[in-house]
Amino acid sequence: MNDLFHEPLPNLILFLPLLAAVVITLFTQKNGHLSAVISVVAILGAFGAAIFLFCSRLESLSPRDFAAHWLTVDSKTLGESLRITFGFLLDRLSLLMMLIVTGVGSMIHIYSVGYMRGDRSFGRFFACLSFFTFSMLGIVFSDNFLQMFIFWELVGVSSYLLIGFWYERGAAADAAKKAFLTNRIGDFGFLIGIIFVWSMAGTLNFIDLRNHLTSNPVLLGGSATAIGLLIFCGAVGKSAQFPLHVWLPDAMEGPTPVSALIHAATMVAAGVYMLSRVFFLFNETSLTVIAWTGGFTAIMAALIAVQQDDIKRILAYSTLSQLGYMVMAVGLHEPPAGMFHLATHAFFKALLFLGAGSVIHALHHEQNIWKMGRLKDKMSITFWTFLIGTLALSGFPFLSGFYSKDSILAAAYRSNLPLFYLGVVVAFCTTFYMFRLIFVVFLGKSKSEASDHAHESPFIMTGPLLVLAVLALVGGVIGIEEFVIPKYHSIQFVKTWSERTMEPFSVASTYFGIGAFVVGLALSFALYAKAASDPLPRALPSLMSAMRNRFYFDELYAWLIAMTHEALAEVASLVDRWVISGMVVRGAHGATEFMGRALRLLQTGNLQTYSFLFAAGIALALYLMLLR
Amino acid sequence: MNLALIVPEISVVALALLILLLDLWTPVAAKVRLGYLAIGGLLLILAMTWAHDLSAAPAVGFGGMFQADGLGLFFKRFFIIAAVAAIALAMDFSARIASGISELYALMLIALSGMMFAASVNDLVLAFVALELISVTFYILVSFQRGRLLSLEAGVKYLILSALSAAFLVFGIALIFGASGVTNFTDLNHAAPTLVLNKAFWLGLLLVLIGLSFKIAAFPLQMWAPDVYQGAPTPVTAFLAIGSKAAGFALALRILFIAFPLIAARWDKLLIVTSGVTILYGNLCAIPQRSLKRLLGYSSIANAGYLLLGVSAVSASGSSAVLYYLAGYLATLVAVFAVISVVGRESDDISAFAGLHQRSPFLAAGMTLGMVSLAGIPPLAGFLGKFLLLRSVIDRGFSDPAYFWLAGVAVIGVVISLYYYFGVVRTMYWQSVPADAAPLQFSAPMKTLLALSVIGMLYLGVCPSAAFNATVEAVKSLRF
Amino acid sequence: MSPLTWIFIFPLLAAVGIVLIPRNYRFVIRCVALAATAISMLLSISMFASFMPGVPGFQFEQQRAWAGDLGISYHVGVDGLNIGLILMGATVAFAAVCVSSSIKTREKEFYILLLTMAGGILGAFASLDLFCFYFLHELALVPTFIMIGVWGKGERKNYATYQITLYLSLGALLALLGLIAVYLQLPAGHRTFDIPQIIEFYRTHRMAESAQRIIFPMLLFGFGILVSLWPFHTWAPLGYGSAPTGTAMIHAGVLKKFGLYGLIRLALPIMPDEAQRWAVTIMALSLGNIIYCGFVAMRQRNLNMLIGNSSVAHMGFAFLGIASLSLVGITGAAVVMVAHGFLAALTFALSGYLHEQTGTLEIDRMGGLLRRLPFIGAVTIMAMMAGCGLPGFAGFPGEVLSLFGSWGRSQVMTGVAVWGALVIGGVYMTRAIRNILHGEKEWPNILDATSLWRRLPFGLLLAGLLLFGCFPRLLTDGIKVSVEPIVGMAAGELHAVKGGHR
Amino acid sequence: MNPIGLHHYLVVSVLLFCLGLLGVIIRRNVIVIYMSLELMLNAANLALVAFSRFNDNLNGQVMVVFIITVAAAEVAVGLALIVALFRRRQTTHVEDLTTMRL
Amino acid sequence: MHPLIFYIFAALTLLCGALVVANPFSRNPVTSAMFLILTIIFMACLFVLLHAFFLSAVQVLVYAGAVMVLFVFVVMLLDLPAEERRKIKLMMAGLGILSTGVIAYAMIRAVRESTLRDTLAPPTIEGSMSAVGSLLFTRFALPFELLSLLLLAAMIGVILLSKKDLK
Repeated sequence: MNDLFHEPLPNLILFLPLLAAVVITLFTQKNGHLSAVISVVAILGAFGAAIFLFCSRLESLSPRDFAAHWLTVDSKTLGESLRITFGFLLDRLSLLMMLIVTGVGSMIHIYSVGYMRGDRSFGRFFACLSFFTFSMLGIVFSDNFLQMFIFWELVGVSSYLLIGFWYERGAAADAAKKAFLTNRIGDFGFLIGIIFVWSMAGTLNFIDLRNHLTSNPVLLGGSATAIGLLIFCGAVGKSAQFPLHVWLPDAMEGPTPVSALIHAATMVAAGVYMLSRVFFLFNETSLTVIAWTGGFTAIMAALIAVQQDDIKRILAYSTLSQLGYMVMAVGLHEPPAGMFHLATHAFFKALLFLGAGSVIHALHHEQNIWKMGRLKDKMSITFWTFLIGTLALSGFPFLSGFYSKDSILAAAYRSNLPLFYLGVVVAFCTTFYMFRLIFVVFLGKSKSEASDHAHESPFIMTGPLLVLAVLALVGGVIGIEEFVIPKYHSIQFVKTWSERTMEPFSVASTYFGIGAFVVGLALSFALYAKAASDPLPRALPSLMSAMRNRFYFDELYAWLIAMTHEALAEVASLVDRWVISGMVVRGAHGATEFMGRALRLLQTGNLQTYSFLFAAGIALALYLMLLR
Repeated sequence: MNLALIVPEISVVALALLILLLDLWTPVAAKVRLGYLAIGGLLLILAMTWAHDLSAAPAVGFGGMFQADGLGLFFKRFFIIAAVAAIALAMDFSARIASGISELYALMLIALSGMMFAASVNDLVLAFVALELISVTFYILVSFQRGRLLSLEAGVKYLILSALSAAFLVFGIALIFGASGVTNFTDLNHAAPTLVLNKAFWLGLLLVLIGLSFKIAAFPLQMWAPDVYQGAPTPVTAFLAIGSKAAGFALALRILFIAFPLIAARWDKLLIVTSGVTILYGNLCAIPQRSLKRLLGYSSIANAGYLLLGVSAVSASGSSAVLYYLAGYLATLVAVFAVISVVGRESDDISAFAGLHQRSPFLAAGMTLGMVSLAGIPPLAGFLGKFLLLRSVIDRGFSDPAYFWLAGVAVIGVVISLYYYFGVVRTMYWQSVPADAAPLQFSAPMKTLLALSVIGMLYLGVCPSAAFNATVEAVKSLRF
Repeated sequence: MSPLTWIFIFPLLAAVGIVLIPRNYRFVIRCVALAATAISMLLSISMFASFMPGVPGFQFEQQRAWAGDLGISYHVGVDGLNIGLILMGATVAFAAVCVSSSIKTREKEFYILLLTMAGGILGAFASLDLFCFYFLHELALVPTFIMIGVWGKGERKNYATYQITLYLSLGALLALLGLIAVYLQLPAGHRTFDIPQIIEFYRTHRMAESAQRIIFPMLLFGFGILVSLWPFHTWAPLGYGSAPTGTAMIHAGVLKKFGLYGLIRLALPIMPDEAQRWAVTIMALSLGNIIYCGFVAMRQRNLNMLIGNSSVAHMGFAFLGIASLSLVGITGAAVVMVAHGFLAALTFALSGYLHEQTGTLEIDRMGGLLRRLPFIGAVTIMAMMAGCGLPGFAGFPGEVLSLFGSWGRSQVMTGVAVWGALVIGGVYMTRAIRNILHGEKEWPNILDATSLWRRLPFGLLLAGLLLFGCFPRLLTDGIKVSVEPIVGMAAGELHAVKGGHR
Repeated sequence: MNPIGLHHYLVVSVLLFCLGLLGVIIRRNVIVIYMSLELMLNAANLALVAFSRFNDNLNGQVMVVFIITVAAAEVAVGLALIVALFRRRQTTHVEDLTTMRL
Repeated sequence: MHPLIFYIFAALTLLCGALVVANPFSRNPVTSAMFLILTIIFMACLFVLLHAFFLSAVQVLVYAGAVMVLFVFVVMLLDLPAEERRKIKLMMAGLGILSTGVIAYAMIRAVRESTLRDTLAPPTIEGSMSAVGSLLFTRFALPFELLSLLLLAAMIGVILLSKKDLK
């Protein structure tokens, strides 16, 4: 292992945002603009450094790991060793992710300056944002499980802070809490999995683990499945997979840039990133579970998205659905496809969220799509970029989403046909609900006062939209997929642009995808192009109400929690109050006092009683000593 | 006869007589000041006791009745200090006695001489006479405030019950004498092997111990303590609680571990049960107590139980722990009684102490320290005493688990005792002063006494070495 | 003289000094208290800085004869195990004095008792002599009772005083019996209260099993009661709920660690057989702390009761680590002790502040405080997060190490403990944040801690949490070296350490 | 008839002792209680004299002298006390002497 | 010496003793005192049987003569009424008799089961005044002197307690 500070660049990338967060928290919180500048400069600096690092590392891409001991508890005599490092693992995966986080992050930071202007806690917002960036980069660079877990938790808490940014609003505070706790449930499995891995393998370092597993494939023995699933729990929480998906839609209570950054581009992608990172740990069984979980999440979320009315919630369920895709890709032995989709998704989903933010901003925080409409003319930049994002998401050929989604569908087509068909249906739904959104919000008639008076957002907000739109357009053909597949030790982009552009069309699955897009678009156009309200609930009442109500998951969980934790807590509390401190403690106390009062009654003050008790005592003593 | 052996005792008696004589020529107003004479004389005698060489072999005199040894010397010093404190308390108390303050001093001195003889007893006959000397003097002392009904009532109770215990003691002595033909401890010790199986002797020893249990206020003869403590004048209560109890222990140690070490070792179960029951009785009864002196009566029972821990251990460390605990108990009780005597003039109900902290922080602090020490909490004497006692008990526990149970009972007793000791502290600190509270009169001698006893508590709690060595030396004359 | 002596003598001397200051010189009294604790904090920091963590054995040792005939000597010294505790204790003491400015009645007595507590417990941790160890702890314990009684809050303070007094005394006395028994188990020639000597003796000898069977439970439950081991925990929330802020800080933060320290330092190495036999039981009881008290904390409507219960729950992790009898686990327990010290002190300081400002501790009556109290609110959030084991705060490395350690002993129980750490802890802490800080309630008349002086205690404690959270090696490197022989002895020949070997 | 041995005297002594004890327990007049106590002391005296005789040793008789003297002194003080009490309370019944209780 | 003499005196002693404690006909303290005197006198007779001549004289003179007179004097002085019968607590009395019975039984059994020198050796010493007296002044000088102190204390006590000046 190399010295941590031997290489300054990763340190710079990681700690610049932290520095910004600390400086803002301690010194400049009151001065919002200065804080914003600090934060933006920090992430831009990090982004610059990331690009520099990326370029400098393009030549030799064998994984590099350098670290410092963070926590070492070992003893030769006792045969115990727990070494936890703080390190940087630089390989294709982390470099790519680093670029996404800093790049998309930069855009969102800049956008936020416009979006959050005038907020009372402007400074605090940027502190949290910078802190989040730091945490996220920590996950990206982690070279071992525990470090990853640490930043994993920090990401959790920073998302908690950001979702609950408007803590005065009860809903936001509740959503933050819910997000944090749901994540914690996932982390529960993750941490156990980490401990399990350590106890079986004796190390937590990714490279070491991979080497151990390569040299000894049965290292994990019968626990392999358990370990795999436990680790996957972490991803389920963070990437909001079924059954822990419930937090993500609620998290839309946070400011929109937060939704874009955290709940579209980066944090929720951490689960997929982690799965790719430790892909070598999973065996067949766990991969199957992963794939089906992803698939199920994708279809379920897509269905729910169809019936949502809140612009951000639609995007949130869409995110869920796309994350399901990515997880499914990992489960189908294709982490590169997952990562590819992650990257493109980061571009277009961030774009979509920011676009939605722009709309919301323009409409003074109106989020119901049925109160919008006809925004195309008033907000043309927003509209066009939003449209690009939608097309990319729906897998319109030659846009970024097309390629990444296609590689996932291709993987499914190769290995798991049921999942493939499921994926196609999801693709159809995606197109359907996204264009529903487009039709209702941007086209059609204006449905409210606010949407009549909407106007385009300032350049500081539309600028990032444009940049992201460009990325969403071309993200599929710049070679991300090739970069992720670690075939070569150095990057040689062997394919030409045209090769990349045309590659998908050689596979049958692609046409299914395009078909799904076309059908979805058509159906959406038919239903929503002119609609003033949603026609579907009248057509399919029960199914739609189930979808509208998110298949009652929240209610189910509320019931589950009430039945388990609340009930147990109530029982524990009652036991504590009545049994332990009541019966046992107070009982002992009361019994002692009672005995005292009872015994005291012997002290009648009457000589006769005393002499009788004397005699009785003596009789007792004599009996014990002489007669027994 | 070797009069040199009993020089301290003779001096005390002489002092008593001197005071009685001087009383005739002293004007009434100045009689209180005879106390200074008594205290001065006692301190002189105390200083004199250091003239004795501790390392010398125990000297026996008066037909083998009297044995001057380390144990005796320790107890004599102890009694003298206790008497000094009692007389100092009595000087402060004089205002509440109609007349006869100098007789009070003299009687205390006579009781002291009885205790000092008891400390060196080596014969059952002398033991009986010394005990009776103490008892008879205390009948008078307890009922000294004969204008007060409580005092008289306490006197009568003490009289009857003490006489009852004396009857058992005498009958026990008779049986021991009958079984062995001797009354001298040395002779009894020689005869012990043949006596071990003699039931009449068992009975005799048992009755003697029962008789002694009255003096130390241990089960089964513990009932008198609360009533008498409550009724007796405060200085007398103090002297009774410290001196009389210690005299009982001096005799118990001598009888058990000089005369009958062989039998004591076999009777450990009896001692264990007695100790445990006494601890529980005293502590449990004290819980709901409102009268402070009465509370101290129960506490005195509990403390007798703790002291019996050391006796029941039947070991040198146990006995030395008893001595150490007694020393700490002396310092503690003097502080407590000094405060009671100042504050409890009108009433010894705990409510009289309400908000004492505001009336006199010094008194409240003294009382708090006393309670803390009684409760056995560092850094005061009570802690180290209990520590040593428990140590001696646990030491036996590895061979006999009953001792662990006894230690457990002792711990529970201590915990219960915290309840009422802290009740007192609570009253002083977080209740408000009664509206009709008279200002406290707090004389210089009392201040000195309180300060000295606090210093004593701290000294015994923090610098145990010297005192501990003294106790270890003292118990060398005992056999185990 | 060893700096250790100065560290704990300064507060005690100051306590004596304050006795001599007239009671209306309030400012002087407070200054003396502040100065004394500040000096001992600075000394402890400088000692911590010059401590050499890799070196086995004790440093800054000092030994003087005290009561040699009783086997007692004055012996102080630190190794990795207690240096963190002393640093933490001194810091908490200073912070406790800082926040006690809200005490307005009988300040003189308050500071005397507070300083006695602080000095006593610092001395206990510094002691390498069993007698002093116990003696000084008891010296620190008693003021707690009085302080709760006199300066306590809430209508249940009297009951709380009694309960905490009786409970803790019972625990302390039980432990005392055990300690005396340990002393007496030494053969006559070797009888000493000197901890290093005792341990050295048992390195080569084995205590009789029959004796272990008696002594270990005594120490376990004696110390356990002091640390609020389930089910002997009810005193803690109640007592802390009623205690004045400074008292609760020192007691929950520092004093409570005494039992754990005693278990690790003494009970484990000298009684390996029983330690092995009891390990699973201790683990089960620790789950009682973590899960059960976690659940109870979820139901609390009073902030102090919640913090108290969560503090009890945290002790579970220390017990979990101890029960693992592994290097990793016990190191974790030792880290938890330090971390929880800072944390508990911080949370009680915060609840004290909130109580002072809002006049209530009922969670339902709070809400929306963050808007008016940006500093306190932010610190509260951080403390709550630290309380549910967030990385970056010192609790995390401790809890994680405990969990890693205990995995080898019982996977199921460790799993349950993880649930307690991550989920249950998260539930009540986030609920507390939600109900206290978040929301829209308006508080027109409350003030944030704006002056540096008022912020200092919070800052210091937070700094401690963050420092050891980010750089746990500052603690673990020392602890590891000190724990290694302990674990070696506790493992005996059985060598029951599972998991974690390559 | 058997020759009279030590045991005969001792049985008499024990019975007398217990009679005295019974008197202390069941009588309520302090003076009668006090008399019962004298009875107990006398029982002890009888035992001592008997032992003295059968052990062929005069020490027991000397002890009796001491007991009688002590008893006399005790009686003097005790009666004075009882008289003083009677002056205050106009009673010698133990039920009336329960000002201090519990 | 005929055993019958012993039995007669023993029976009389016990009978009078019993009448001191529980006289079915009178609860007057004076009656008790009178029977106590009788008990003491019969006991003096038993002393004579035991060759304790000096003590028997002392018994009659000091006990019956002085101590008991004091009792009777006080009883007369106080003019005490007889104890009222109705107040007797049966339960208390029953328990008292029970425990006294246990004590008596235990003591008698202990005495009977023990090995004591039971044969009457020919008297080598007589409990004469000179024999007892010389012991008193030689071996027992210290307790004897102590007794004087005791009497002094008693004297002071009696004077103090009987003083009239009540406050």
